[in-house]
Amino acid sequence: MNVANRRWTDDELFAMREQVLQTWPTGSEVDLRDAVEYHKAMADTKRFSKVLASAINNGQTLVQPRAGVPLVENHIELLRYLEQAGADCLPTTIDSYTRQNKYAEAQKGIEESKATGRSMLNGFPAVNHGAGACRKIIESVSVPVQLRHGTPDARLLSEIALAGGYTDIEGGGISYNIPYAKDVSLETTIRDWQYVDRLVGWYNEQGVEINREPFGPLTGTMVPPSVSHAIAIVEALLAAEQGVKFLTLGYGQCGNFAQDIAAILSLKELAREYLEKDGYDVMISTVFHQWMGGFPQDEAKSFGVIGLGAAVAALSGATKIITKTPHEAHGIPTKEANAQGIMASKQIINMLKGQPVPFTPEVQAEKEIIAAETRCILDTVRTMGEGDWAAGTVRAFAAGVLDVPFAPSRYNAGRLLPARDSQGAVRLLDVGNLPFTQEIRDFHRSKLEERGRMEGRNPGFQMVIDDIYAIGKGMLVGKSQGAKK
Amino acid sequence: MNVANRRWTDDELFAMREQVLQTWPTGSEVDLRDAVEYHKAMADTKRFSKVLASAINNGQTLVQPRAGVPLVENHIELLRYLEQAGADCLPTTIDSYTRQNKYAEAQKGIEESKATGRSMLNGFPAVNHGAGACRKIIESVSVPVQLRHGTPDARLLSEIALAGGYTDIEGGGISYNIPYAKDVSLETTIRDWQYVDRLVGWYNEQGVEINREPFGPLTGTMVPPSVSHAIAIVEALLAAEQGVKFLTLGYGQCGNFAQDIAAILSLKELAREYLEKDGYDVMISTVFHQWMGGFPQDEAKSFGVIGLGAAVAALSGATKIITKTPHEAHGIPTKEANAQGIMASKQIINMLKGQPVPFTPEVQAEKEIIAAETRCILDTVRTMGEGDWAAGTVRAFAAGVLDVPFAPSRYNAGRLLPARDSQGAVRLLDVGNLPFTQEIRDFHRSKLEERGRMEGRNPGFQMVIDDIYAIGKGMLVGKSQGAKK
Amino acid sequence: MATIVLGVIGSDVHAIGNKILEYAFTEAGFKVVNLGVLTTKKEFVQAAIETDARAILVSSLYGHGEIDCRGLREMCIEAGIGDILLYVGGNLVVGKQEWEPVRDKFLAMGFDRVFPPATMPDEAIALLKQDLGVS
Amino acid sequence: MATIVLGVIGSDVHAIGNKILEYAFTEAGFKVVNLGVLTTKKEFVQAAIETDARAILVSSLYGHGEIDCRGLREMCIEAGIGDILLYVGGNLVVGKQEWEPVRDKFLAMGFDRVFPPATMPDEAIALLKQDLGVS
Ligand code: B12
Ligand code: B12
Repeated sequence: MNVANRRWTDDELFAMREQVLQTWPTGSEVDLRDAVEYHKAMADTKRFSKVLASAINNGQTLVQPRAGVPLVENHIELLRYLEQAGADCLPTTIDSYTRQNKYAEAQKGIEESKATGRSMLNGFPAVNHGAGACRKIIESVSVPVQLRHGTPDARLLSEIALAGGYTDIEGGGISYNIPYAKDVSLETTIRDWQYVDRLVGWYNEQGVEINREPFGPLTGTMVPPSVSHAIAIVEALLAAEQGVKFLTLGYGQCGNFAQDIAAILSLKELAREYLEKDGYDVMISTVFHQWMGGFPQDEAKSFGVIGLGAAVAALSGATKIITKTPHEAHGIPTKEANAQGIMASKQIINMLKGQPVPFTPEVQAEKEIIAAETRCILDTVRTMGEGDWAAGTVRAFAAGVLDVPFAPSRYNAGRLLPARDSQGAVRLLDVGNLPFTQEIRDFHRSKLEERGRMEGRNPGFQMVIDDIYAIGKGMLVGKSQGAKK
Repeated sequence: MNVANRRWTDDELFAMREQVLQTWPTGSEVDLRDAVEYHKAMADTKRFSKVLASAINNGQTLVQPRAGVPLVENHIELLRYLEQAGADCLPTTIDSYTRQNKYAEAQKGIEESKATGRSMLNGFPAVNHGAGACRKIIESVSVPVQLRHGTPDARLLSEIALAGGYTDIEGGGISYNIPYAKDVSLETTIRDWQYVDRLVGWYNEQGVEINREPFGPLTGTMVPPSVSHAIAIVEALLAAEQGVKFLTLGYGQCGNFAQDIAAILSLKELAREYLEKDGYDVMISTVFHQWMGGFPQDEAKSFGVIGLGAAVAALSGATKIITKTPHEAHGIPTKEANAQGIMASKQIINMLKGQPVPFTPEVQAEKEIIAAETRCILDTVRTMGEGDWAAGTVRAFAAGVLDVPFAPSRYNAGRLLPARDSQGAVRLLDVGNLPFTQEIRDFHRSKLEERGRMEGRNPGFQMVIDDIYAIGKGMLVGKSQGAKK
Repeated sequence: MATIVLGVIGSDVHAIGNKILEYAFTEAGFKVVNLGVLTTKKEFVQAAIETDARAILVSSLYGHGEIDCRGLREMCIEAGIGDILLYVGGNLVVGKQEWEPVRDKFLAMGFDRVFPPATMPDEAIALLKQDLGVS
Repeated sequence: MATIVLGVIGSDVHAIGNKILEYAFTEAGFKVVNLGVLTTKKEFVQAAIETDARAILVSSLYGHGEIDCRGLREMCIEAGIGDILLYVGGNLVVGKQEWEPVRDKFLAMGFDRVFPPATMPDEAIALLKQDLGVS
C-alpha cells in the first residue's frame, strides 16, 4: 500500500465512511448533519479551539487530567468531580480493548464492570456506548472535553466522538502507532489518520472548529525533544493538509529544567516555521505532559514529580498541561487521587501565572540544539519522501531516520539509546541512523562522556537502565547499581 | 540599658552564666568541660558545620523539617522517622511556653501530655528535660540536629542544648524578638543573644564547631527580601563579633520566581561583603524556607505550595531548605505528614541536583534592586550607630529604618505596607521610614500602580489583605474581594 | 456601636490574623479594643470591664488553646460579666484534629461560638451582629 | 541454560519493562524467548512448547490483567505443559488495590508467583533460579 500526503476528496472520505460505520452497530447512529447542528448549538466555553485561543491570549496554562471509566454514569460523575477540582478542560480516556478495535472484549469489560461493581476496563469504551452517550457526557460538564486514547485505527471512534460533541481529538498516524502497536504498518495508520484529519477538516468546513493534538510524549521514556518534535511536526503537516486548522503540539517532560523549557519554546517556533513554509495557516498551541515515565511508588514523592512538572510547564508558557496523579505507579487513579493531581498542579500554575519564561543562556543553548537536530531530521524526511511527508515518514522509519526509543512497533528501528547527561538532560548514547551532523554527534558523545567521568564508569546500557529506574528511586540521573542513594 | 557591639570577655560571660544556670533546676547539670569532651567525641557526620560545608562543596541542597513533641521518647521516635524519610538534618522545635521562659507551664504541658497521651505542647520543652535528655536525642539519629525555637531569651535553652550535643542554634536578638515578642526591648534581646553567640564562640575556641542561624523569614508574611536580608546581616555581624565562625542565613519564599532566586544569590553575596568589610572570616551557608505564610486548607494544594518552594530552593542553590507539610494550615503535623513534606521536597531537589541556577535578566534585575535596598538600610543602620551595629539596630528600629511588616513587637514601627506586584513579587505600598532612594521608591510605586491598573483598583490595604489570603485561595496575587476565582 | 475586645491568648505571638480581624471588625462598625498577642485571660477580662465591651474575641493559633482558654468563662463570672459573649477561633488544638470534638470541647468551656481555621472575618461579623442584635 | 518465554499479555503495549526484563534475564544466563507486547495466551503456550521452555513470564501493566490471564494455566494443561512455571507481574488490576487479595486472585488462577509493581528483575531472577533449581 502506498500513502501520499495529499488532501482527500470528499468522495474518498465518504466512500470509506460507508465501511467504517459498519464495523460496530453504534456506527450507524452517526448522522453528520445532526452532528454539525449539535456542535453549532454548543457554547464557545465548551469548545477547545476557543478555550485554547483565550488561554494563549491570557498567557494561561490550562490544566487537564486523564480520566476514563467503563460506565457512562460513573464517567460523568468522575468528570464532574474533576471539573469541581479545578480542571480547565476534561478528557475521556478510552480503554485498551477499544484502542485495539476489540469492541467485543470491551463489551465483556462493560458487563463485568456492571456485574462486579468494579472497573474492569482501563478507560471509557466510547464506541460501544455510542454517540448518544457521548453527548450526555458533554452536556454534564461546562468545560471542553477531549478524546484521549492511543488507537492506531481511530476512524470509528472519531466518528462517534465528533458526533457525540467532542471538540478535540488526540492522536496521529505515527504517535498512535509506534508506541501503541506492534504489527501495524505506518502506511495503514497514516491513511487511517488522514481519514480522521479529513473528517475534522470537513467539520471545520461546516463551520465547526475541532482541535487536533498529536500525542507528543510517544513512549514517555527518555525521548529526546528533537525526536518527538520531528514527529509532532510531521503529524501537524499531515493534519493541516487534510484541512485541520487548530493543533496542539505536545511534549513529555524530560526532567532537565533548561531542556524542558527550551523544548516547549522551540516546539512552537519550529512547528510554525514548517507549517508556514508549506503554506498552512493553523492555530498552534502547546501541551506539556507531566513526567510520562515510571513514577515513584510513594504518593508524597509522586507529588514532588507532579510539582516539578507543573512549575516547569507554567514557566515554559505551555498552553496546557496534562496532569498525573499520586497513584500513577500503582494503577488508574481514584477520582480523589486524580483531583489531587489537578489541585497540586493548579496551585503551582496559579502561583506562577504572569511570571516570565526564565530565558537563561542554558535555555538558549538547548533551544539551538533542539532546533538544529529537529531540522536535520525533518529535512531528511522531506528529502526521502521527495517532498511528500507521508511517503517520507514511511521511508524514514524504515531507515531509522525517524526512530523512537523503547517503542514496541516492528516498524520502528529501535536503534536509539538515550541516557541522561550529568544534569539530567536526555542525550543519545547511540544516535542510530538519525541524520545528525558530526557536530551534533560529538555534542551528545561529549555530554555523556562527561557524565561517565563523573561517575567513573563507561556510558552503556546499564546507564540507560539506571536512568529508567531513577525517578522511582527518587532522582533524575540514575546512579550505578549498588551505588549508595 | 545600653548595648554595644563588642566581644564579651570570658569573665563577662561566666559571670552571667552563674545567674542564667540558676533559673531552672536543669541548669545546674550543665558542665562545660564535659560538654566539650562530649562534642569532641562526636562524628563529623553529626556536626552541622561539616555537613553544611560538604553540601556547599557538592552543590547540594539539604532537606530539614521542623519537628518537636513534648516527650523525649516520642521526640526520638519522631526524629528517627523523619531521618528514615530522607531528612538530611533534623530539628528540635521548642514549645511556646519554653520560648517565653515559662518553664512551670511547660512542665504542666509535659504532665498533661503524659496523662492524656496527646501532645499538649507545640514543641519539645528542652529546658525542662535537660541536657541528658538532649544527648539521648542526639545519639538516636545519625545526622546533625539543630535547636529551632523562637525564644527572645534563649540563654538557658542554648546552654542546655549545647551541653546536650546540639551543633546548631537558630535565632538572634532581632529575629527572635520582633516576630516573637510584644514587650521585650531590643537592648535586652541583643544582649541575651550576645550571650548565646559568645557561648558559641567559646565552644569554637575549644575546637568545637557550632553553627548559628538567624531566623530569616521573620513574620513569614510578605517581608521584602531587603528587609530580611538587612536583619540577617546585622545578626551575622553581631554573631561574628562574639566569635561565631559558621553562619547560615535564611530567607522565606516570597513566591515570585525571579525574586526568590535573586534573594538567595544576593543574601550570600551581601553577607560576605559586609562581614569581610568588618574583617570577619566566617563560613556562610544559606537556608531557603518554603512558604512561611498562611497555607491552603487542602492537602493536595499544600503539596503544590511545597513543590514550588522545593523547586525554587534547589534552583537557587540554597544550602538548605526548611520544609513545610500538607497539614500546615491545620496544626502541628503528624509524623507521617511531616515525612510527606520531606519526601515531596527531596524528590524535586534530587531531580534538580546539579542543574545550574537559572540566571535570567529578571533575576539580575531583582538582585540589583535587593542589593541596592539592603545597602541603603544597612549603611543607615551603621551611621545611626556611629559604626556600632548593636546601637545602630536599636536606633534604627526606633526610627523605622529597620521595620518588619505585621510584627507584634511594640519596638517595631510597623509602618511598612507590603503588597504584590502583578507578577507576585513583594513590593512596598508604603515604604514607611526605610531609607530608600527616590529611585527605589519610584520603582515600588510604579510596580504597584501597574498592578492597580491591571486590576482596575487603587492599591491600598484591601490589596494587602487579599494578598495575605491569596495562597489559601489557590493563587499568589490576591484578587479583589468578590472577584471571580 | 458595640465595643468588643480582641486578642491572642497565652504565649501565642501570631499577629497577622489579629491585625486583619481588628481591621475587619472596625470596618464593620465595631469599636475594637485590640490587646494584640501574648494576652492573658486576666487582661481580656479587665479590658472588657473597663471598656464595657459586649463580646470578647479570643484567638489561639499556636496549639496551646486548650490549656490557655480553660477558666476564662469562670473568670468572667467572678468579675461580674458572666454573660458576656465569648468567641474563640484559630488553630485551637495541637495537630490536625476532627473539628466537631474540638468545637464541643470549647463550647463546654463556656464559649458561645467556636471558629475553625480559615474562618473569614465576614462570617464572624455576621454572627456577632446577629448575637448582639445589631446591624 | 534454561529457556524462558517472556511477553506482555493481551492488548497491552507497555514495552519498557519488557525490554529490561529481556536484558536482565539474558544477562543472568537464561535463554529468553521474548514475544514482546500484545501477546495472546495462545502465543505464550505455543512458544513455550516450541522452545521447550521451563517457565512463562507474563507481564500485564495496563489493568486488564485479570481478564487477560484467566485460563492460561488451563490452556497449558490442555497443551500438555501443565506443570510449567507461570510467573506474572506488573500493574495487574485496575487501580491502586491492596496487594494481598490481588496476589491471591492470580495464585488461584494457577500462577506460581505473582509480583507487585516495581519488582526489580534481580528479585525475580533469584526466585526463578530457586524454583528451577539452577544457579
Ligand atoms: C510509560 C507508560 C506508558 C507509555 C508506554 C510506552 C510503551 N509502549 O512502552 C504510554 C504513554 C504509551 C502508555 C500508555 C498507556 N498506559 Co501506561 N504507563 C506508563 C508508566 C508511566 C510507566 C511504565 C514503565 O515503563 N515503567 C518502567 C518499567 C521499567 O517498569 P514496569 O513497566 O513496571 O515493569 C517492571 C516491573 O513491573 C516488573 N515486571 C513487569 N512485568 C513483570 C512480569 C514478571 C513475571 C516479573 C517478575 C516482573 C515484572 O519488572 C519490570 C522491569 O523492572 C506506567 C505508570 C508507572 N509505572 O509509573 C503507566 C501505566 C502502566 N499505564 C497505564 C495505562 C492505563 C495506560 C493506558 C491505557 C492509557 C491510560 N488510560 O492512561 C495506555 C495503554 C495502552 C495499551 N494498550 O497498553 C496504567 C495502568 C493502570 C492500571 N493497571 O490500573 C499505569 C499504571 C498508569 C496509571 N496509574 O494509570 N503508558
Ligand atoms: C505565619 C505563621 C507564623 C509566624 C507568625 C508571625 C507573627 N508574629 O504573626 C511565625 C513564623 C513567627 C510563627 C511562629 C510559630 N508558629 Co506559626 N504559623 C504561621 C502560619 C504559617 C500562618 C499564620 C497566619 O498568619 N495566617 C494568616 C492569617 C490571616 O490567618 P489566621 O492566623 O489563621 O487567622 C484567621 C482565622 O484563623 C480567623 N481567626 C483567628 N482567630 C480568630 C478568633 C475569632 C473569634 C474568629 C471569629 C476568627 C479567628 O480569622 C483570622 C483572619 O482571617 C500558620 C499556618 C497556617 N495557617 O498556614 C502557622 C501555625 C499557626 N504556627 C504554628 C506553630 C506551632 C508555631 C510555632 C510554635 C513554631 C513551630 N513549632 O512551628 C511558633 C509559635 C510562636 C508563638 N509563641 O506563638 C502552628 C500551630 C499548630 C497547632 N495549632 O497545632 C501552625 C498552624 C503551623 C503548623 N501547622 O504547625 N508562625
